[in-house]
Amino acid sequence: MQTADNVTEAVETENGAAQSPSTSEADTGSRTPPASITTDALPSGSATDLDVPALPTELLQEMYRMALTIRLMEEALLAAAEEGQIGGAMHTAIGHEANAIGAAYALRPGDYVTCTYRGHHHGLAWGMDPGRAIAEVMGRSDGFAKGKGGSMHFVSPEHGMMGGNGIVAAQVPHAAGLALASHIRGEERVAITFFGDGALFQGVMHETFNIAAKWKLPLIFYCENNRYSEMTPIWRTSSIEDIYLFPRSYGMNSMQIDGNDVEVVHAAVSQAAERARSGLGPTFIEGITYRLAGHMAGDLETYRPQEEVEMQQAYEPLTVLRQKLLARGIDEARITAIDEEVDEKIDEAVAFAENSPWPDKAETYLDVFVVSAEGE
Amino acid sequence: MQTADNVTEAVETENGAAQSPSTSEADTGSRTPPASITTDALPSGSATDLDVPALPTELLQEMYRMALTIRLMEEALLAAAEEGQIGGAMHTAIGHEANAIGAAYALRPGDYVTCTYRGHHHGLAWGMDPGRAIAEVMGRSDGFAKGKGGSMHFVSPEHGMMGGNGIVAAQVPHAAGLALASHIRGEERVAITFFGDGALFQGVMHETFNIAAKWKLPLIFYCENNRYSEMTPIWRTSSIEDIYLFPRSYGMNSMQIDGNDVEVVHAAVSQAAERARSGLGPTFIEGITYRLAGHMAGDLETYRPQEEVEMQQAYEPLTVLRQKLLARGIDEARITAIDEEVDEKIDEAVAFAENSPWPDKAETYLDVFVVSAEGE
Amino acid sequence: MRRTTYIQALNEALREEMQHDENVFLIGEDVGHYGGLFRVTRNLLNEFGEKRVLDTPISEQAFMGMALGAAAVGMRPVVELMYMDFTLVAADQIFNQIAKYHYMTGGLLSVPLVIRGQQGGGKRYGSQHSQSVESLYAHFPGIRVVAPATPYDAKGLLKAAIRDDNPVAFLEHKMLYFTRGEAPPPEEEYLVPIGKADVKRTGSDVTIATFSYCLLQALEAAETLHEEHGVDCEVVDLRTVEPLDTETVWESVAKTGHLLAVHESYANCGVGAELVARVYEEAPYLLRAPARRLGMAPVSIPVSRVLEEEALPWKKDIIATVLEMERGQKGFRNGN
Amino acid sequence: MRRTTYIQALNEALREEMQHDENVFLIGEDVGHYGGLFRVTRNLLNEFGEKRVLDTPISEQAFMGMALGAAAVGMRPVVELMYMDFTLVAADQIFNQIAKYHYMTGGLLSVPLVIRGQQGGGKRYGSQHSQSVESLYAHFPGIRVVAPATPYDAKGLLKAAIRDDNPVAFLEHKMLYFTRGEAPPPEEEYLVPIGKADVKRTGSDVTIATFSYCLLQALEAAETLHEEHGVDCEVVDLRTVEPLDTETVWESVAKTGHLLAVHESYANCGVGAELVARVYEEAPYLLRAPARRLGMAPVSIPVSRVLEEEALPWKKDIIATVLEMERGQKGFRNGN
Ligand SMILES: Cc1ncc(C[n+]2csc(CCOP(=O)(O)OP(=O)(O)O)c2C)c(N)n1
Ligand SMILES: Cc1ncc(C[n+]2csc(CCOP(=O)(O)OP(=O)(O)O)c2C)c(N)n1
Ligand SMILES: [Mg+2]
Ligand SMILES: [Mg+2]
Repeated sequence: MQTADNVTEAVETENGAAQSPSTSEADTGSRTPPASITTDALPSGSATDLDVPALPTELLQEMYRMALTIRLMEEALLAAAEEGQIGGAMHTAIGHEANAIGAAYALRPGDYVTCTYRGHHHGLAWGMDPGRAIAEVMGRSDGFAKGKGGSMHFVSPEHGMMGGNGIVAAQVPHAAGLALASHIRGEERVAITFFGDGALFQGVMHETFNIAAKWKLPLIFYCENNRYSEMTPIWRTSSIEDIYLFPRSYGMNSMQIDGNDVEVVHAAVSQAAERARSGLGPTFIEGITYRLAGHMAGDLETYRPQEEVEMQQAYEPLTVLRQKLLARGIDEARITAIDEEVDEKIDEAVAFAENSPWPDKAETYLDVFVVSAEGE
Repeated sequence: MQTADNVTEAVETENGAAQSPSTSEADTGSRTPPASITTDALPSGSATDLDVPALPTELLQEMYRMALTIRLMEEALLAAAEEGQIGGAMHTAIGHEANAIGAAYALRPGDYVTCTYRGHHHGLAWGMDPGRAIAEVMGRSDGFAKGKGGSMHFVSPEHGMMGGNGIVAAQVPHAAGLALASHIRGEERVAITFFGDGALFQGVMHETFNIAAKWKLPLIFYCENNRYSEMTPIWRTSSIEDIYLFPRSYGMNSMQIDGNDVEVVHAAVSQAAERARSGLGPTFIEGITYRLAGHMAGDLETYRPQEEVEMQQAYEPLTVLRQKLLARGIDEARITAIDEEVDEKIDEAVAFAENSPWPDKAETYLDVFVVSAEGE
Repeated sequence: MRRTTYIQALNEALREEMQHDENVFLIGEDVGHYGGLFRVTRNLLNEFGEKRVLDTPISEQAFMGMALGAAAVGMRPVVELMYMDFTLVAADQIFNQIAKYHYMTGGLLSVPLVIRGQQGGGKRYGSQHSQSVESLYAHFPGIRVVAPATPYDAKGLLKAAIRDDNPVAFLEHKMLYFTRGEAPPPEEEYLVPIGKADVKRTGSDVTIATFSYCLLQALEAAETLHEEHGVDCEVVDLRTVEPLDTETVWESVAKTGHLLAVHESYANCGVGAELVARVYEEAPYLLRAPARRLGMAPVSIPVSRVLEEEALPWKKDIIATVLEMERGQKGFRNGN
Repeated sequence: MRRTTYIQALNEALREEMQHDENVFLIGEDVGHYGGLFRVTRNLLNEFGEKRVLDTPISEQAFMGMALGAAAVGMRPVVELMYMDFTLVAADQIFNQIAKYHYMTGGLLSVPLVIRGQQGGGKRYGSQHSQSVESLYAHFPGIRVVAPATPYDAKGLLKAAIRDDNPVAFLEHKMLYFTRGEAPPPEEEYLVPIGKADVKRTGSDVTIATFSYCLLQALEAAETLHEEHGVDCEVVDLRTVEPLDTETVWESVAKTGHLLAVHESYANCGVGAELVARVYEEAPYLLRAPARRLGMAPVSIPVSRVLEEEALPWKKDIIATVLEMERGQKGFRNGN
């Protein structure tokens, strides 16, 4: 039987699961991975005839600032998690930034977004304040949800952010419902929902494909295909290589794009939003991307070779954005100035969060039910 | 508040739901049905290059006998339901017979089958005794499941019948599990699972498509597309017209066939079984068929024009089988002899069921858990 | 007051609320063109059009999740589950999402929606179409649970449920659909408040706390107990299962000294056990004998008439349990 | 006896049963190549190969249903749910199918399978990754529910669960995974029977009936209560939640006269309420004061450390409740 000591040990092993030592080698299954994952940013079938207009340099600079803000916040969060300031499962978006940013800038105020447990980048791209976001992840009272939702449930209705979710694919029908509300009310709003490659194998995703396609809902399905679901590569669980082909069977407009390039993402989401607003129904976008950090804080990443991660550095959103800026004549000095500005901003955000008071214990019992006069 | 009288009234209105008067006209939705459903047995896209060998006349005769056995049993059950001998939701397979029969004769002893609440035809085609089947539907002790499962849960492991199901699509992963057992054990058994057109919109169906295709399970997905889900036509809920295209997106072998023709069904299932046994994985078969009776006993069928039902009489399995027999030189007299023989058999089966004792009350409490010595 | 059926009362409630608030819409299988398998939504498509009465494919997870999404921006979806057993198909959306959404978002979003449909045994529908789910719903915080027994209460509570800013599970019972009762005509609008029990029969010896179809069974049992055994039961119709109106129940127990909770969901970890646990937490001094509960036998609800009857916790069992309570105790009766 | 961790004990149990019976196979997300998110299935793919350790896509409904199918023909699947919260995603397959299959088929088929995974709070995983589901599982007849607290019990019960001819929900707790305890070495095989409670601390004043991680909390609470308040608790580890070993509990209550049931699933319609209801049905005469229960507060389990702590029914609450029971009663203490 355990002694009190053991109990304490267990209590203190935050993120113990992911930190426990691993013996498995990188995948050595009988089936082999497709070449694309180790040789290129995009699988073979990814060419798309999408027309990608150049975005104004000013906007690219803003996007770079946002991408860096996300990146640095994620890094700050990882550090805080290591210190034990953050518990649970915290999934960072390092490497995913362009998907959120390209989409956010392509949509309008009033549009809706839902996302997954990996939703920090969407939150920030949609305008949520990093200080309050970090406070939320740390469970402080200044968090958007007063520390109740945490990392997996980013939410801010004033920014159109209608919620992250801890259950794979559960947020997808929520976005369809938001699109339905817009449809019933005759509004121009569209909804976009983000999910991972693994979400394609949750049944509710397919149920929603069919309804959205049939009812021509103003909805954008955005898959951030980072080629892994937790520690399992997508090629080991998917019956086909190119995910964007699934929604095609519902008669849905569907494309595979480079999710690491903000201009490409922006173009794809703009096109999809236009279709949606003009009553042509939903679009599916598969953004090929890569998660540079672990699945969640504490992940030792024993399931993938380090070279794979390194190879991906050449294609990752910040690198791509920096190249774009340089090509547009923005010089290193200007970029460094942005870097310093963002760095400072995140330091401040962390300080804000760390100084945010813990919620009052009484808060535990609030928000279970809406307290209202109506109906009673 | 109710009086005791009202309570009694409610108790006695068996199948009250379906029998309650209807005011809705046949569908008058803003969208119109595809022409195929009112003009032909098969939707336009149904041509298939399946090679359909002629079956021996002897076998066709046996199939006719089976089809009639099913038909007459269903009619007897409808009559019994009207008398109040059967409660709950009883779904007959009138018009669906060929799907089950063609498949059953194409498979081997030792293969597995799972089906839906509409599973009487599978049960009989797989060899279950009509007397005990009727007893089950009536809740008598001689039923296969001692009257516990009833109409929606036909089961007889000795015949490979591993269970009907009251939940749309729930039986589909069960068959995948049976196929998996065969796969793990290195056996030659295949599993077939039957479901309706409406089941394509339950998420678990798609989850199972992916796993079965990825693992190359020896599994046959058989969709009996009768063009309705309860009272709603499939064209009103499906984003595409041809259901067999969905599984194609999983890289699965998939075909659309005439489900009312036993020879076509036999050929399709034989081919699928051969593929499955030789390790080529699952096949999806969409058998186009039509339900000539209501969705369930008591259905007033206000949701479809009577002409539609009448038009379908020309294509229904018994008609088709009779034509085949006549073409093979089996004369009317011989057919009539079979008819009489089957008629008598069903009379006997009904009598057997009606004479079967009610289960003992103590039976209520049995079969919740397996009582066994092992492990304890 | 005129007499109306339970189904008619529900249909009126839906119509009135759809007229009252354009955010109300109906979604589910066969609810539109056909008017619902049990005809509860009959004619509403004609009156309100295809944007407000939505026929779905058989995709409970998706349309339940869509209801959440629409409700989060102020729509008021009324979702029909054809059988409440299908709760289990959409369980993630109902219990991991809808019940928690207000809380997880720190109160930023609320999801005012109603999940309604019929449940229960008595018509030989078997294991997967006869379950009662009130205890399941009550176990998860964040969702109100209502289960009226009369047409009057059904109408008033459905209207209140639609207006409530919280998700509400509205549980009908297949045995109640064709029952009739008094209710004011449509022009006399009324609501029945969620969370208020109603004493449907006064009595002095035992308090039977119940709801939904079991209420009718309890009332019949009370008659028999009175006539044949001289035991006088007070029958409290809880009407709402979450929150429980324990105040009204304890008031009754203060009089009778005896409590029997009855429901059709499984006894094990059921609402009856909850009521027993609460009376010992909150008001044990009121009891003159152990509180009891009665629920469905722990079996998967068989089809066969004789077996289903045996499993159901109805009149016969209520009478037997009350008599057992009586036998266990001298001076059981307060009255006569 | 050597000391081992809870995770190691589980891993050994799986390995031994896979060696013992070739029908046993593992299925779930990340269970194969990675060895399980919490490393419970570590190295088993290497030892038993890809046909017996199956990495699935994120398709809980499908692989749960597949487990049923395979079990129906004599395989013995052990299904891992990465978090037991995902029970709700596969709820139809678990409660409408697996729990009912033996019954619905009139006993013709049985589905010997184990659904295992970790659950519970204490690590700030929030609303959808911290729930305890034992009361949910126990509500539905047809499925056994086991929730061991020590490595010894975990190993013996997992082996018993795999050999049981019924479906078994095997509930681990994330706070237990790295705890250590004594267990015989692998060569000394043992099983712990399902359905037998175990007195983990003897005492004279109050019986605390609990299981899983709450057991450790109860043991700590008992120490504090003893040292600081002179109250001597007997702590009964139920180990199995379905069926409940009420015999052992009543035996203890016969001695103490007081019962407190503690668990981490929601109090409302929970196992604690069930135990309270049963003691009043079966052995009310043993009690010298009202039986009580304690469970998770009725909130959706917040992420914030301070809020989560407040919601959990742990040591502090156990102590407070026992002291409340004491205050309510003269002559509370049997001993000293
Ligand atoms: C229904 C459900 N099953 C399993 C999990 C555990 N889980 C969390 S994230 C994850 C992987 C998801 O992969 P993917 O969809 O590719 O998204 P990514 O994490 O790669 O962004 C899994 C299995 C979950 N949260 N919900
Ligand atoms: C999950 C679930 N949702 C709804 C139902 C109610 N229901 C029973 S049969 C049926 C229609 C099924 O249609 P289809 O799959 O086309 O099969 P058919 O009845 O036409 O043979 C429905 C909606 C159910 N049994 N299960
Ligand atoms: Mg991924
Ligand atoms: Mg159909």
